[in-house]
Amino acid sequence: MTALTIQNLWKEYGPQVVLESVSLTIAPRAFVALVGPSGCGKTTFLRMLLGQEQPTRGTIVMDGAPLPREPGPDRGVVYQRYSVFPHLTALQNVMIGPEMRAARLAGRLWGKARKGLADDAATLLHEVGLAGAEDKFPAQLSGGMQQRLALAQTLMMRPKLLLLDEPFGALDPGIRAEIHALMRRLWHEHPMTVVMVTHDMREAFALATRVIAFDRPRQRPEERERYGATITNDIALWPPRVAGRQTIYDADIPAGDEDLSRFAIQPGPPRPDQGALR
Amino acid sequence: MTALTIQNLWKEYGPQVVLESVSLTIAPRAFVALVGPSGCGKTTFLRMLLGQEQPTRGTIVMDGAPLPREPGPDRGVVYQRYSVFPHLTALQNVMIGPEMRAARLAGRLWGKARKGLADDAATLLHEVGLAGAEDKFPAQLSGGMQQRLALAQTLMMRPKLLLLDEPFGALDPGIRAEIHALMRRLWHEHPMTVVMVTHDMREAFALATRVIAFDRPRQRPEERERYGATITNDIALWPPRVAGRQTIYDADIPAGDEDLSRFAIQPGPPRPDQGALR
Amino acid sequence: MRLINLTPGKGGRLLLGALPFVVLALAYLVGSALRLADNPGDKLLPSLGAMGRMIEVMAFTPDKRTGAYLLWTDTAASLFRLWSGLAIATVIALVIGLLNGVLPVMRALLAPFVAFLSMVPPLALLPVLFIVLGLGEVSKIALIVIGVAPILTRDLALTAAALPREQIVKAETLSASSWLIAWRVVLPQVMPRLIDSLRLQLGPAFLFLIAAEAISAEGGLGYRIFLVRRYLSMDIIFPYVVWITVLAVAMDLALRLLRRRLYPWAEPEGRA
Amino acid sequence: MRLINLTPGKGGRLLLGALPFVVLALAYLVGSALRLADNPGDKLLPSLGAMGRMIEVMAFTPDKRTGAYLLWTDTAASLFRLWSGLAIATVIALVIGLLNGVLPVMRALLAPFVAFLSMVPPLALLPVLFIVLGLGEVSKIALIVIGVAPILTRDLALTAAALPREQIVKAETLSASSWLIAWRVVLPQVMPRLIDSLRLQLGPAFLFLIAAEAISAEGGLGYRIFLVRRYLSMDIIFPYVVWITVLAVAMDLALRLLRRRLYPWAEPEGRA
Amino acid sequence: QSRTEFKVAWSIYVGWMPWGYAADSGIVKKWADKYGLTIQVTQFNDYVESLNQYTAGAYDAVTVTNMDALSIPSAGGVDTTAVIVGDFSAGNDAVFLKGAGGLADLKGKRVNLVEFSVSHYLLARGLDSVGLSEADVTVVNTADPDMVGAFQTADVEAMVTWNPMVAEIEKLPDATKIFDSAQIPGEIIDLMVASTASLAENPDFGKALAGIWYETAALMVSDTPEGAAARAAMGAASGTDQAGFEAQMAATKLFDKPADAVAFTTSPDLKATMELVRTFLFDKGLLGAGAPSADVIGIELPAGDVLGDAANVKLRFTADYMQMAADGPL
Ligand SMILES: Nc1ncnc2c1ncn2[C@@H]1O[C@H](COP(=O)(O)OP(=O)(O)OP(=O)(O)O)[C@@H](O)[C@H]1O
Ligand SMILES: Nc1ncnc2c1ncn2[C@@H]1O[C@H](COP(=O)(O)OP(=O)(O)OP(=O)(O)O)[C@@H](O)[C@H]1O
Ligand SMILES: [Mg+2]
Ligand SMILES: [Mg+2]
Repeated sequence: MTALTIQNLWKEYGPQVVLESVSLTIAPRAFVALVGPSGCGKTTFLRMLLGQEQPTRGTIVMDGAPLPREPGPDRGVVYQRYSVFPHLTALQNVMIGPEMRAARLAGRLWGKARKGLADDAATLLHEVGLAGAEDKFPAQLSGGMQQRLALAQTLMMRPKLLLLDEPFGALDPGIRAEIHALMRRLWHEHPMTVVMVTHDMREAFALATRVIAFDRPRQRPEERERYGATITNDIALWPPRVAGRQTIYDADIPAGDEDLSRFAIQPGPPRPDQGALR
Repeated sequence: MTALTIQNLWKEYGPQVVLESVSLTIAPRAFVALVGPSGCGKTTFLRMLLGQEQPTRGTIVMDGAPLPREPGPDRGVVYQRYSVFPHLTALQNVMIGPEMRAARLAGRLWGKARKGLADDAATLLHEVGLAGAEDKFPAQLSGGMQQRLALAQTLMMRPKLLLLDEPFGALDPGIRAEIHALMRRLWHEHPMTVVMVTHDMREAFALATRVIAFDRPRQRPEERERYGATITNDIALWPPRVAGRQTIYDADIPAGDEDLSRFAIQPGPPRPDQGALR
Repeated sequence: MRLINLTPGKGGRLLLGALPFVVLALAYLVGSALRLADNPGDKLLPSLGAMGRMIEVMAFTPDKRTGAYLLWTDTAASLFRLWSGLAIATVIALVIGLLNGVLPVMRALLAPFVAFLSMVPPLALLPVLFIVLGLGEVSKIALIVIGVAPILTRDLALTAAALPREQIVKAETLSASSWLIAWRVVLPQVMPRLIDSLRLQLGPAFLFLIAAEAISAEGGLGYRIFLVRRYLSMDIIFPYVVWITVLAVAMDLALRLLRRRLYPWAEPEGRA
Repeated sequence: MRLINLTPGKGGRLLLGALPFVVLALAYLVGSALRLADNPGDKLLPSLGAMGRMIEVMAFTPDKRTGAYLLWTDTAASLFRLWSGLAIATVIALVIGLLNGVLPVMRALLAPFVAFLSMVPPLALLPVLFIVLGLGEVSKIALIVIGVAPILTRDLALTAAALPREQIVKAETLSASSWLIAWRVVLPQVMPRLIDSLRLQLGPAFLFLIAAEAISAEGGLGYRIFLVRRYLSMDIIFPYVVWITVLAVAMDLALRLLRRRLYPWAEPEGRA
Repeated sequence: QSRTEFKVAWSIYVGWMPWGYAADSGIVKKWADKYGLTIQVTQFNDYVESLNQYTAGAYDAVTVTNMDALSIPSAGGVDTTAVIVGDFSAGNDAVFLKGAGGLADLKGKRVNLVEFSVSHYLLARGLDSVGLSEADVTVVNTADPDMVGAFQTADVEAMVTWNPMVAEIEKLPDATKIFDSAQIPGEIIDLMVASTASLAENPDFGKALAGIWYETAALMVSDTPEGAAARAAMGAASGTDQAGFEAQMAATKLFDKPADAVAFTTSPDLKATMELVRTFLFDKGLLGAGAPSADVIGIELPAGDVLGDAANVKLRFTADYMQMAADGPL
């Protein structure tokens, strides 16, 4: 489910234009990989999808209704910096979402309900490779372990829209392959749409149904502040990867290719001069 | 210059053994890539090379003398988490090292000396792709930008031994290629030895003269606490890459290969049972 | 090796830590001896022996009039007031500080007023306080609350507001309501700071207690100090001051242990 | 929408912030009217008119005895004492707090003693203070210093010690000596907290000022309040208390602006 | 050896306001110059602190009541001489009851007062006069500046205090004055005392004090515009106005003429008063911890006879300086 329609989105921080005229339609159950140079506004874009920031201009429509102006349990996020709760153990971090959903007042479960949840959480921790770390606090975990914990925490909620900001950057290849497999399985099994920021082209092509590139069309230093980034490439995988169905990719992931231009359809439309408007 | 000899190094945190019997000799001007699963002790190892942590057992000898028990300007570091000074602008962050080296009392330079240093710093910032961000504070920079800033800050000191902890994980492929080129140039031009932790095999082979893998020989959960990681693979690049000389690699970096076992020389020696000693 | 990396061992730490106390004690003994040599009747810096005798009288001899052991009844009366005051102040600080820190609407409503209140010198308004609350225990406890709660509240609100925005957003994606964010995300994370803040306020709390007891009381540590101050009985005042300080330091230590026990994740690095 | 995400606009904030003040003012007016209806001679809650007349007398009529305008000479005397005290306390806190926070050896030496000192109730030791320092300005300033410096120092030491270990190590690899670490890395980063801490200590500083002036002074805000307190002249005390609070709030604001101006990088998120 | 620099402490109270006025108006300087001395006059808001400072040796002279002179500096080992008997309280101290009634109604009530002060003594004398003792009431220590506010709280049933608080409490609707110092005239005496040692070092110090006092006192009671201005200034300095100050003066028997003071000091009544005072203090344990009897401290009277231990005289009354003022050789 969960289709997204983004129309003519702009985001400015004070005088600095970060994103400009981003328009995009994301199909239900798509797995979008978002790539682009550092500092071009990918994280900012995810924040707007989450409802954490409001666009300066433009609209975001989710499943036919305007996006709620605040984050909610239908959209999950794994931030670029580790974002687990420092005061909870790994297991508690994974349990807190369902606990809060079930107990609106106490925010905690007891007895059998708690036991069942703890089992689920432990299973998920095992799947992200954190078996044995259940009772450690985040400060006692390595960077990559924290990142996996954040992923598990988010996945427990089975969000309809999952937003990932470079979630696997700090992982070694072995564990990364395992997490990729887990992600793919979950995406097949559960009706969720995923938007993932990554710097790793191979990862993008290993998981996504569609790769979108952001970039600034103007790069001269004096122009950087006044012109933002927008979509410069939009590539659908071929043959298409479809949620819930096994495709040739899942059996054997090809080595990726760094050169996006091979896939390039065409550069974005020339930016209309809006200088007079500012 | 700067050879390192590490003999029978152990590191324990309370009851947990993190590293055990690590022995290693690093030649002057080597570029060592350190790989291994998340949480196996790579960061801990770098900390000991830096002098920030002391080994539980074993010795580290640098250029014939025992490693000083505290960090110094001969060893530079870029941490896994962004580690720039939040109260200084990007330019000030890059200038602070030379400033403190030159002015032992004020820690600041003025007039012409300052001007010259600021120019050098701005040049380096430009080279790591941060032109235009000179006057921003770290909190105003994206994650990847902070990481590059940390690199520039460290490089300003021209350390003899450079320690990098996943420095390029948050960079997009374009900027990463540029930084790789910069790293390679600096390593050729300046007499420094580099130890870099990375999860990206391709990066390891693109830059290093030697790839070392850490891993835990015992993986059963009940054994994880009592047995630490050690060197399981040690691969020298062939044909050798030599500092100061152009080799075939530098012209054209081959696509990496995730499968380490192809390079494996042999598994590490079986671990002598030391249970009685504890 | 840099001075900054020089870490004394356990024994060295104890020795170093004791040094300033020894110096202070010596300075007192010398000063006292000098003044007593000048005037044997001097009351400002009594000898240790004179203080020892007064401790004997206050702590271990029943009072002629009431038959009570004064030091202990004074301590009990004061601690009751102090703890009641601190407990109430803590609850107020938690509720208002959390509301202020978490809800922008409440912050807009209350933050300026709390900032204003924290600047009002409570001692100057004592007459009003008395008339509203009477001269009994209530007004003494209230003075402590009024003196301590605004600072605790502001500190807590600052701490709550300084939590990374990402954590709040994260909690929202985990289906938390405003209440659950306050209860399960913000509250546990401000608790360690609350304890630290409370530790810093122990000194001021004792100050307000003493001020309150100086104004009207029938017993208590501050009452006794101000009563015998009339006679410059430093041989009673010094032991009482040291006793108060020891009590405060003990509470400080207890709070620190509590913090370490309850919130191990919040210990400064390297001690977790 | 969650309450937590409801952010009032600029106008709404002003209105909400004014509300508690309006409520307080109304409560006062009603209380005052009720008491005055009961007893027209009541001095506890004077009418606004009565207070206005006293403000006229204190602020804009030359004193019969000295020819000075009392409110202004009182304010000048008190502010001089307060600022001197705060300045000295800040310098002490900076030096000792930084040493404690940065050097483990100094921490071992001084931290227990500073913790002890911060718990000593200074009001109880006033006679000693006055005899050692005399009754002039020095002892009044000293009381403020003694009351404020230990807390500032502890807070600063805590802040300095909480800096990530990585930053210190990083500075060492950038050739910093212990001195340069303190000077270029730690000091600038504790300054914002120092200013915040100072803001929190404004209330206590005024308290100590008032306590010192209550004992011996010939002018000052606290002196005046205690002088007229014997007559229950609330028509002077209330305006003085409000004036003190306004002064303190103005200083608080000035410090906040200073912090924002000098240390923009340290502003809470979203305001940088 | 002889010193020329002396420090005098005084605290804000109707009978002692002349000292502040004398310092402000140059009278102190005039008399100090006359004897080649430097006299520094310091004002205290807090009476007890001024006594503490004197007892600890920081001041040479201080304003104090006869009772506190015995129980504080003298009992504290400082040999003290009363240089000037300035006035006695004739209504400045009073016992109040909330609601109607008399002294006998105090039985079983809580009485707020400054413990061990002249208020405590006044209460004891009052209770004595109706056959009660202090055991019949509960004493609650209360700070003097807060008396007026405290009286209006529900907890307070009775209160003993001094002026200016007395005048304020009198105005309150439910306050009944049931006893005051006018009923024990001459027992609560306000003095200027100096350490006997300071006087011995330089007797001119005592003369200067006497000179200052009688010049100021004469001005203070005079019916001239200067006198009115002086009273207005003293009123302002004590936090009230001329009218308020004059009301307080009315409750004070001021000795503005040295001869009157000499007569009062040398009369046998003083001995009787001090006998009452020292008995009261001994009962309260205020003549030193473990004092075996009221005789531990000797009190020397102008005639030369000594109450108590003649070998341990710590409080001396003398008419010498006042006599000199009366005779005119100052
Ligand atoms: N709160 C803010 N205030 C001002 N500028 C901001 C703010 N947040 C981000 N920016 C600016 O917006 C731009 C985009 O930042 P963003 O974090 O979205 O980049 P990114 O694409 O995620 O980069 P990276 O790949 O390095 O994480 C940057 O130039 C940054 O400086
Ligand atoms: N201060 C500490 N106290 C206790 N245990 C620690 C501490 N620091 C690290 N560890 C433990 O040591 C192990 C190694 O941690 P380290 O950070 O060196 O891993 P890493 O190899 O760098 O992992 P990553 O690739 O995820 O960064 C982990 O199991 C971690 O829990
Ligand atoms: Mg980003
Ligand atoms: Mg690491």
